[in-house]
Amino acid sequence: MREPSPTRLALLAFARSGTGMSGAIVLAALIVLATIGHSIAPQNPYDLKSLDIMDAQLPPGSASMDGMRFLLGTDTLGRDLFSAILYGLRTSLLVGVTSTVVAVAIGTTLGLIAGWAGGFVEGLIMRIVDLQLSLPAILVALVLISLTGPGTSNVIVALILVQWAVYARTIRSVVLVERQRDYVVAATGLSLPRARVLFRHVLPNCLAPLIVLATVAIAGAITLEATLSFLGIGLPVTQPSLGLLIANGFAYLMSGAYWISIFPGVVLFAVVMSINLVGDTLRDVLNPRLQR
Amino acid sequence: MLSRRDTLLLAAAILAPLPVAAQAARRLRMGVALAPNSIDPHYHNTGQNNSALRHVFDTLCNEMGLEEVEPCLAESWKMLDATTWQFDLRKGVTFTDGTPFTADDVIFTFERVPTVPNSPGLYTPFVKPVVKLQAKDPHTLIMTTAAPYPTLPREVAWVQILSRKIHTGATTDDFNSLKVAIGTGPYKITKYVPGDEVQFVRNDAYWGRKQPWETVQLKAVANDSTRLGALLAGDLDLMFRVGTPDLPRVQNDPKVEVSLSPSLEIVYLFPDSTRDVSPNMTDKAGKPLEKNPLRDVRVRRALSMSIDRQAIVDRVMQKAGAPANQIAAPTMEGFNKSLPPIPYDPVAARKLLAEAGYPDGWKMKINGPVGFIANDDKILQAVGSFFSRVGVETEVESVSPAVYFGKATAREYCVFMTSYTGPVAIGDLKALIVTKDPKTGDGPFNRHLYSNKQLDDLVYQAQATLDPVERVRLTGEAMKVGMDDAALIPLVQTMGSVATRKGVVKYNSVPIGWGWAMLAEPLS
Amino acid sequence: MSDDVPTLELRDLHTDFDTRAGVLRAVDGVTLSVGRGEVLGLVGESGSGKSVTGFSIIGLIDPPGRVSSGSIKFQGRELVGLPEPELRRLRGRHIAMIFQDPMMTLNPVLRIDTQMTETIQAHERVSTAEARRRSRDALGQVGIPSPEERLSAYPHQFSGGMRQRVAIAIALLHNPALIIADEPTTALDVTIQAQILAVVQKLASERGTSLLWITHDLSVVAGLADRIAVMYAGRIVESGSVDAVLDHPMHHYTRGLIGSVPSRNQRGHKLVQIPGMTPSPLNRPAGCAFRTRCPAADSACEVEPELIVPVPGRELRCFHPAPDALVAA
Amino acid sequence: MSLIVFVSVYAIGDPVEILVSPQATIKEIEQTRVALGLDQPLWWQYLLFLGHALQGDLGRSFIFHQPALSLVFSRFGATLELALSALLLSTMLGIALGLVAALRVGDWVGRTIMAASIAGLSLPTFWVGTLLVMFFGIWLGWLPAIGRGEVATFLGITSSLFTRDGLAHVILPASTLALGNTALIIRLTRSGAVEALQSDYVRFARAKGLSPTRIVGVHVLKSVLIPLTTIVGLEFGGLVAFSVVTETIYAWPGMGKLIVDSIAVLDRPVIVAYLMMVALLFVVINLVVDLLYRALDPRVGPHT
Repeated sequence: MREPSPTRLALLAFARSGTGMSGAIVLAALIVLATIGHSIAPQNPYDLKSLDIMDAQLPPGSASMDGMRFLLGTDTLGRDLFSAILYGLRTSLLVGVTSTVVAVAIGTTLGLIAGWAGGFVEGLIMRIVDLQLSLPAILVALVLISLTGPGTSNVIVALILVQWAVYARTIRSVVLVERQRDYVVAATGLSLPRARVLFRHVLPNCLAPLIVLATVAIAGAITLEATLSFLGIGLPVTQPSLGLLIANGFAYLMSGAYWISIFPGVVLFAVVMSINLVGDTLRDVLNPRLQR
Repeated sequence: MLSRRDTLLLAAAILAPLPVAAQAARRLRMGVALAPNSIDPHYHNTGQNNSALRHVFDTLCNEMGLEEVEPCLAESWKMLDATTWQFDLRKGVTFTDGTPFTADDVIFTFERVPTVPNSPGLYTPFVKPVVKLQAKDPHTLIMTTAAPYPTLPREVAWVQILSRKIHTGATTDDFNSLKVAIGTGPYKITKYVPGDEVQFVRNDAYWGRKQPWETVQLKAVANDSTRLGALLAGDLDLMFRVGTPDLPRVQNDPKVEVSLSPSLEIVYLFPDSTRDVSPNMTDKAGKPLEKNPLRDVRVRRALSMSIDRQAIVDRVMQKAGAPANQIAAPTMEGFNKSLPPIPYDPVAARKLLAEAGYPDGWKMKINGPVGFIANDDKILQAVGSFFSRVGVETEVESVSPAVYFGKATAREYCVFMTSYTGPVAIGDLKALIVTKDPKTGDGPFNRHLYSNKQLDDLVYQAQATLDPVERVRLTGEAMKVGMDDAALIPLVQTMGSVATRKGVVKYNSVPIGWGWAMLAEPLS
Repeated sequence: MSDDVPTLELRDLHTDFDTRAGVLRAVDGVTLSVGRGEVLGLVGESGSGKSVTGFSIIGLIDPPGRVSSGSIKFQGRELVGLPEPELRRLRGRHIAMIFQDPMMTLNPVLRIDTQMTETIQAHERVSTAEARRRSRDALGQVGIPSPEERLSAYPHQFSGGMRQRVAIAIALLHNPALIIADEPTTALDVTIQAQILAVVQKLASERGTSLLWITHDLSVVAGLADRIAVMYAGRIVESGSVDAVLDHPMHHYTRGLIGSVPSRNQRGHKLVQIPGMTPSPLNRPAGCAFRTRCPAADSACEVEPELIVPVPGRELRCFHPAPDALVAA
Repeated sequence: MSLIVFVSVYAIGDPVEILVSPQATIKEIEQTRVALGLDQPLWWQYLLFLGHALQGDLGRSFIFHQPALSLVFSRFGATLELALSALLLSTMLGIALGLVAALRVGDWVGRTIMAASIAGLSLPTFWVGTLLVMFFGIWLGWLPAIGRGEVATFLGITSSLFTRDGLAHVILPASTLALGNTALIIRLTRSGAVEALQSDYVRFARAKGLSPTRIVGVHVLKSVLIPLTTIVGLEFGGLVAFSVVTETIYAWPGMGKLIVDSIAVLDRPVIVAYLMMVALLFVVINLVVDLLYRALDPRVGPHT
């Protein structure tokens, strides 16, 4: 009998994990919703033409002036929340995932290089990291937005700039420990190309902390985007993400118009929760040191 | 809205001594959105500074945003001829260190105003009309203007009076360290944390009405919800500016009293009617327009008519506002009462657009700030929605004020939204749509360089008219010219809101929106 | 305590692991005993259940594993079902354990003295100075040069052999009655291996400590153990004195094991290998677990063979013991 | 870095546009520009700044007319005490809960803690802050909703943490600030502890007869602390630099509130001074983290 490949084994282990699978199913469902959302939404909430201010703040289930049903109610501008959530979901996922993936890629590469190369290169990279970490996210976002106007891509770039340094630092600290381990010495001894040792040998050992950080960071990126929007320097107000919907509606929570904030909140929570569950399970099944 | 009779009553209330029984030791904690950024009363002309420092320093007269100004350190004033004014100063007034107040102190103050170094916003506009100051006797002051200047008392009302003896050579730093924070006002300052809070204690030697509050704290809480929360939690007695979303709730809260009062702030759109090609406008296919449609007055009127201002007030502003039909508030001198409301008529708007040659509209992006005016981003979205509904496919972009105003001035926008607050209608006109001219200094915020000879003439004629009735008529006429040409598209007038702990404090709001302990009365 | 009570006595021990795929029976009815001062070598391939047996004795089987039935008697005292605090009092003090990989058994972030004194202070109320003194002595006994200095070192400053010496020193701190050594020399060089073996042999015989030496390496036990028990697929298949079992193996598995050890007199010959692999505990063949790999297997082997005593002092679980061995015995 | 700020602020917009009052005429606007030195070309402004900076003068705030550095420094204490409280809170709570979650992995206690930690990460600070104010400040009225309490001086340090009133004031903002951090520490502690608990050295420690308290409290904790130091150090910097939202909500007179106000009005000298200060703080934190790391992890040699 042929031994199944490690990837296959990990996938099997993942499939056997109840929480991991339920997270993956919810996440998959949300991704599908985000993908097809634009075609099933009853309204285009990003199109000002379709909004009627007279429909503002209607509770769930109300009918609009022209007879359309608002399943989850409307916000302060008469935006259908159901449609807005479908659109916002896509925006939030796009922003969170894209920025985190790019930030992880940049941060990991630089962290590996810094930890591995040492000396001048390390010093240079780490000083840039320190510099980056001391620049407040708000300033970075503000500069970008002033240069190019508010927009999804600018928020993503801002989030990447804010995040990458954290990964670079973490990975470097792991590499510092890893590179003294026997297998690295062994691999180096075999005169394997440096890049190969770095990416094929050291990197996999950095995966566990990386996955923990990255899953946490996707959630963090989504909420940071919401905070930037809260401070008025995030996404365009006409194209609300889940975070912006929550931020907009939050003030109305106390006044009884709970639906403006609660429904997007529930969806955001589901997104973050499922990403984390999948991440946690992945970490457990991928970690060679944890296999029973 | 406050009538003239109310004004007089208010003035009486401020100046009249209170019954002795009510003078028990009390403290007042006020929450504001912004704290003063300096204790030097001539350093930076901003609403929060003028509000806060007026507790310590008096002015010759009080500007409340009403049709008349009120006496303060000057008991009365009269015009001796077209360019000469006599101010009769109050006797027996002393600074809190015992120095007596005389006419010479006013002269010193007017000399000091233009000399404050590194100021981000000098008070020079208010002293500039005066070319000569003369103390006839220690309590009579003669002011001479270069040209007839009928609104002079309104201008000098912004200048807080210092003492030649105390403040000669005093720097802004000396004020900020509280070393020379000495005035004739109803309170003395005891603590100042820049951008955060100011504390006052009552000036028991004050010349005017004895203040009911032993101590006053002015605390900056930038977030609307938190500020209200602090009031509900009992950490504040009084707060200014209730967030719109909270209005319906606190209006029903048994612990809180909310009062709304019309302010002097008018929110408006500024369309680019001067350039042949303006940015951010394309045809429906996305090709930049070669001809700027906003140059056609019919187009500007059509856009104005497409907006349901009442709906914006009701839905977006939770009724904390009123539709505006001109660039002035109804309480202001020079408000044109005969102008009709701008109708909401999308059908007529479409017809006008068709007449102007745009039956199918076009595409454009309009801009506004975020967090500069209450609900600014939402108002702009509503406007965008109304424009879109008459065929002008509108995209809305709201950005931080830090970014926004620079770009607006650089004319990177074809239509932008902002607001203006001023005490008299002629001031609004001069700031916004009178021809921008470095020589006169007028039109500083005329960002699209609107220029209308007829309007300019009326404004300058009004400015030199001594007869108040004629002056108001001319101003109103100028306003009509500007509005008929849709030079600006007025949207709404905002309302100021004050929340107090019910049964503890009562606040007498004034249109100009002062946040003064002097306007707060204890109820228990 | 009388001499005739064995230090350790296992009777029909079963240890199971509950997995998603079903119950995994790692130890399947093991019976063995270790006398006072005796060294028992428990031999078998990887996965035969010998390490699990060791961990079962010391009570370190974690969920989802559990000792499901059988008896473990230590100096006559039943350990199965003993509450955890009681077990803890025995561990480290009366029963010690040495692990396979010396690189992993010492906590890399704690100093040697911390890891030694805590062992003493877990069982006795002694001052830290006293505990440290005893730790230093123990290090000296296992042959670590300049023990006083080494006490303040961290594990990564030691070589593998030195670390295993430290682990042994820790095991010996309380003069335990029984040491379970789980392949303690496997990860070491042959020369280091010999040193370690010498140290253990010397100390154990000096102190009368019983040893349960778990290994897959017959050559290690050959020189060390008094008796040998051979384990296959969770069961003891053959046991007896070292000489008897090694010289005259009866079970075909034992023969296979011995045959696969390279030695000088077999040079030039092809090494004998046992065909096939140890069956997974999840699908062991019915009957004799070894029958799928056994040259002598026939239909009789489809029934589970009982443990028999073919000659005094030896036990065997086979229907077809090697004839020459029987004759020789 | 100061160059970045200069170019950035220049790119964002014109401070004068925001500072001028509605009554200003064109002349005042120009006067303001001259008074603040903004009429000069950018490169010249920067050279002037550098010249002064070499003498330790980072310029005066456009808004407050105070030396920018001393202005920032006067707010530093409040932020530091908020950040330290939050750090203490999140570290203690995070490690404790993380260890519990690791020990009870799989059962409801562990699951509840992990679910709560995810919730902690996914709730934006402005939500939590406002909710806490609503709940504890208004409904229950237990704790003050805004501001910093009375200060007292102890051992030459002036802080509100030395008074009862001050402590009462710091609880809500510190909890808000600590929330995300706590969740992160819980997760890192748990994953580290789970790994440690399955390691041979823990098994060996059990075989030595050590009590569970000692195993978890010494063997597991110490292995967990090492990777945690880096993160906690980083996060402390984050707490200081990004306490912006918390300070805004609670009207806490710290640097975060100052910087957000300063950015809003493009008060460049304050932004520069703030960034210098934070950069310095980060250098100090990094140093401390490196030292701690070295003290905790014997495997990291002195040369790395």
